[in-house]
Amino acid sequence: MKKPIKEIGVCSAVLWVLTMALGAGSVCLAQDKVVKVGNIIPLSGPSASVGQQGKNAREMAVEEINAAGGIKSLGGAKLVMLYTDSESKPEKGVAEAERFINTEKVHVLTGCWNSAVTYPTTAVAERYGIPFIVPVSVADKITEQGFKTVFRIAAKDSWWTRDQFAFLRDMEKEFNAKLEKIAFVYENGDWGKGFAEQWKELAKKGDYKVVLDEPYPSTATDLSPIVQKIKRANPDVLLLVSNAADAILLTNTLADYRVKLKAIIGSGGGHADPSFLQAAGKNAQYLFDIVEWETDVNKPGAKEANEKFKSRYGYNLAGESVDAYLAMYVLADAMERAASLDPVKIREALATTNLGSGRGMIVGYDAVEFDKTGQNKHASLVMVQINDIGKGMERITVWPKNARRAGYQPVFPMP
Amino acid sequence: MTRENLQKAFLTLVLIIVFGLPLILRSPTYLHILVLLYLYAYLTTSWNLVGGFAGVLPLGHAAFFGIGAYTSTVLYVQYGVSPWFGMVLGGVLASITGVMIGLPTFKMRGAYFALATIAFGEGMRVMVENIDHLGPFNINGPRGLQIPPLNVGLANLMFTNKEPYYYIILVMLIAVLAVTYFISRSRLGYYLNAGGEEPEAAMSLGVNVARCKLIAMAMSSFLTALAGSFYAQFSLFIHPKSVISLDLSFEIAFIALIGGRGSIVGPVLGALLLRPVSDFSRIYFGATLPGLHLIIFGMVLILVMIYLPRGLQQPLTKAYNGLLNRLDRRSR
Amino acid sequence: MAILELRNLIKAFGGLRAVDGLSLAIEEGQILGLIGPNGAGKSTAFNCIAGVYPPSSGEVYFCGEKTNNQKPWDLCRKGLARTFQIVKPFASKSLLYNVMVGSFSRTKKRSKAEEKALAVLKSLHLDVKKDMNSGNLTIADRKKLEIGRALATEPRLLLLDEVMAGLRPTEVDEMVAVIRNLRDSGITIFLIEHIMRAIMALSDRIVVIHYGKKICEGTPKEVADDERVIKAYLGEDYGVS
Amino acid sequence: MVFILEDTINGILMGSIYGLTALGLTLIFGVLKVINFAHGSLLMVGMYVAYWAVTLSGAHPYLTLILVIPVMYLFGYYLQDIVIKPIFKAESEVREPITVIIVTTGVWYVLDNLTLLIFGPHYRTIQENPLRGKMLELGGMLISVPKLWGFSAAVLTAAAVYLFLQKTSMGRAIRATSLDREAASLMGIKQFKIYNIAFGIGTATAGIAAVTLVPFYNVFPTVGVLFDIKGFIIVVLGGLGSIGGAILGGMIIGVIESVGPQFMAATWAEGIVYGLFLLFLFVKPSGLFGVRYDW
Repeated sequence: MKKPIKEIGVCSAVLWVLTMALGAGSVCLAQDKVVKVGNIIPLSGPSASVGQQGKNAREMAVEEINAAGGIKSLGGAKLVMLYTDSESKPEKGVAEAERFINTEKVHVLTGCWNSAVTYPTTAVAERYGIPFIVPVSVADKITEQGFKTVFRIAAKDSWWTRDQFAFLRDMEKEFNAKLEKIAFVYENGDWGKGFAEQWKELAKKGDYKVVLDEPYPSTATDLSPIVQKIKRANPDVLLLVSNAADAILLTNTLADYRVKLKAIIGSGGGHADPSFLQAAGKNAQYLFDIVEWETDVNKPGAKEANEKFKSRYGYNLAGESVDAYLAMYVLADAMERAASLDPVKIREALATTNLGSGRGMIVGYDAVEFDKTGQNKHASLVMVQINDIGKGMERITVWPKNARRAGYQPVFPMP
Repeated sequence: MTRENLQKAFLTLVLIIVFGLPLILRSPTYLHILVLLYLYAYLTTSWNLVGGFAGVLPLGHAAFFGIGAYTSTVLYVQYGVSPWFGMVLGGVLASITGVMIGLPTFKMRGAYFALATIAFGEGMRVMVENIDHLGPFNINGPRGLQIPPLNVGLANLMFTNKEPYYYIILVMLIAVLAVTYFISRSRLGYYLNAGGEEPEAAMSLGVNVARCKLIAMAMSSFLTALAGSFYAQFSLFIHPKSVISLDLSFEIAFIALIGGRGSIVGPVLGALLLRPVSDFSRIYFGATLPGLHLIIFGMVLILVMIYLPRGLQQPLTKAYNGLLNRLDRRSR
Repeated sequence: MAILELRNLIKAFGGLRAVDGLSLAIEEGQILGLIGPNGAGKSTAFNCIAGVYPPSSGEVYFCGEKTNNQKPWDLCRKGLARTFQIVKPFASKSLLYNVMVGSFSRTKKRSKAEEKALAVLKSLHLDVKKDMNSGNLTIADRKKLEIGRALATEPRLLLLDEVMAGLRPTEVDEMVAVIRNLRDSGITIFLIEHIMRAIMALSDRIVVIHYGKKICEGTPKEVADDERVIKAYLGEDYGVS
Repeated sequence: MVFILEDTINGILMGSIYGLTALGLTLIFGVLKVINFAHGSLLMVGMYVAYWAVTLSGAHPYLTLILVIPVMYLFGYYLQDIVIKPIFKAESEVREPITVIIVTTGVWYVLDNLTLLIFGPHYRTIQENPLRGKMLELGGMLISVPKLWGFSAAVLTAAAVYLFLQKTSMGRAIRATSLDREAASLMGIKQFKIYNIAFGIGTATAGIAAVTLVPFYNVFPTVGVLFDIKGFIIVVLGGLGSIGGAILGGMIIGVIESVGPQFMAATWAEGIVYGLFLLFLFVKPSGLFGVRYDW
């Protein structure tokens, strides 16, 4: 009975061959001076749609930056993009971060959209001291871990929820309508739970009556039970956090069951997905959605950037993709000032960012500047309404009032 | 040299290589990949006690992995208890759960058992996603738990380098391989195999099939949970969708079947093929065309199963035997 | 004392009584044959005795102990072993492995189990094939292997369920010799068989059942002359096959 | 009370569609004795076929059945013939070849990601179709018309498959193979041909389910996964291999999903489904209509 020993022998033989192969692969090639950027985003699986948008936006930005001469302080060094698929799985994200840092020797990391992937990957970057730019991943916690190398472009979720309520208050004032009963419906994940926790606080402060607080699995195949619950709770305002598939299903089902509400407010994500408008169509009319950016933003260059993006990829820029686009310009700006590929210098440059102009600054606010935690201080949000004003359903900025599209009168409450 | 000495020499050589590897392979990337490879080999070997020897197909082992990960993490983060202790406690809890779930399910045949264990694993995930606080313990529902990377050291099973993790999981893997080796030669091993293949015949030969399977399940779930705690300390972040996922349960079963179910080296061989395929196809193709790497992974599963339905273990064992024979003959 | 006694054993599946009030007894050291047409309930009776399922009513006594609800593995340890009508080898394993599963019921030690198994294989002249995969055996060898596995559990009573079905005449003769040897070594044997030549030659007494009921019992000669038996077997000509 | 009734009706309608998605799974299991993990992906393929058929032709969704059924049948037929059959041949002595599970999972990965590669990650719905958003008002209750159609399709399909298996000679050959494949092949039934046909029919029913879903549901590459696990639970609940059991099992799941959330969070209702499923397995492992010991 010597067989098991034999078997162990077999396995070791294979192990040996494999490690040899691995060793050969790890030899690094000398290269010209470039800035290597590792991007960890979901390119397959349930979040593939957002990942693709982010990838396209990054690509467009980097092309522009490189075409304009790259990083001049580094002798015109080009930005080189490396992408990898996280599949929305934390363990894949971590493995890829390790690889990007140790094997590909990237100078900067960006990603990862899913907060669950962003947490552990930023921890990896922090350990190696590699700067990590987070375009979108809204959980407050990401910039509150005490990490020195994490910089977030997007607003954090406490700002999103704060602005949703501020918007509501402003609209009530403007249209002289008092809304009282409020319902929360959100995907049962990190993102939805994070929003819901803060909504609860804000509703208490704002003196709203919470009539429904309902998480749902975003893998649900039938949302009519949820819609029935909403209908029976009879709220004035419905606040939503949804991924794309469920946002579409929920919107259609709400229409099917003729649920009458005074306002529906989304939280970006699924509601901002380019597929959403196409798939929900008329049913999405009058829906409000909070986003970082909208095509009608009154900013020089925004329209051109969107035209270019749309002609290349077939759909509009959205909050997620604009943050990714901007992130590349923030990076380029920091590199220019750092004039070095040393991660410490890059980090310092990022920390002192004050980017107020340039091609990337197509966002509604005035500048990108990071606070001590690495959060973009000025990040602000706008509220859009989906409506048809003659050119099919489109997203129209309505709030803050100074950003409202000229000539548009928001429909509030919903008829 | 005799055949036996040749084998001993070979085994020693392998041990020297795997223990010496971190000295040559300095890159944390590859150490990271290897740690995960060993982890999966370990998990699959543990799974093999039930899925291989006892002849059933459990597809819910992620639940035990999750129990291990959550137990040690909750105890460490909230009470400062050493993860080593949490690891053992998680193992015991998983063991109890394993027996409880095994009691009714082992009566079932093939497909039912597989589906029941899927439901068990998924049910466990849904539970964890729905519970924020379990008594005094904060398990944080769908948001997962983070382990702050403070207090590095062996006592806390937390290190800044990959090497300690590498050696710990390597020792765990060798230990679990040794356990399987001894079980396969013991009465329990014989009984498990017999009960898995022909339960009625086994019973008539004095084998209490159900009890043997339960013992195997208890061991398997215990060992699986240990790996869960290790993983939590290695990745410092756990959440239900990653540690109690159907994907994980499936991947363990894939590795076992690709490597060769019920053989001792099978899990290791399976991990040696599938992990690199999964990692390197993602690295090389993940960004070029979306999903291409998963197509490759799927194709590998299909092709290996079509051409080697008994797993990689069969031809490789044969080749290895041939090699030994030739060396043996030449030395005489 | 009877080593095995059935008292009014009934086993019903739904409305169908597969075994219907069967009583019989086997003395230690005897060979008892159980015959009857297909579907007469022979294998069901075996399954009740061996603990595969509990009888619907009636009693089973093994070595003077009532064993109605005992499990097969407990009965095995008490000295009851059996073979299956459709052989059930552990097909992916070697012969030695198969027999060792049986011998492990008497020892925990691997070396002892192996020693015992080799002895059993040798007694059945299977020792040369000990490393073969049992799935690749001929039908005769598979049947022998079944007996070998059962023997390795050191039984006092051996239930043999059609161990000669499908064998060639020379193989039947060999098997008859094997069974005689077993009896000579002190094992009581209870066998179901269709091959009349063999059962007539082997049995001390024969029980005939039909539709689960005993219709006749006696020495081979008495049974062969019984009219009811001939009727039950209508068309089946004993002695041939 | 009217609420409960309304939810129950919705549950039954949606559940029957779940049952329809699981019908092929149970049929394939009944005949081939293997769990087809690619079934959700076959449903997804069916949805894409139906989506494009409706979008390009502008026809009533149910009219596309003329196209979807044969296309899916052939797809299933050749998938089994080319990919799965070799496993059966290699593992001919094994009763439930577990390796097939791995192969079907491989097919699942390949199909889902091939779709992602070809059609991109977008979510699609058919905007203009005569069923979209139609609701039936009945005594204060709202009942979804597309789901009603789906319900009818599910019941009719189940009945048709049942009759096919009972009344036609091909159906009898399939049943004979499912009971005992050796005996059937001795009687001159070509085992693998039957497997191809059974797989084809199973895939075609997934196509019908796809057509019922397309008028009110999104189409995207990973849509099959959402229905996969549900399908497994349904077939076990109904009894593996039982046609009527699949529809009934689907309805049970549908009702729990629909009524449950009115008393608890929807996420818990999901947990209840698993709990009930496990409970059922322990109490009556053969399912509602399953045969006790055969499978």
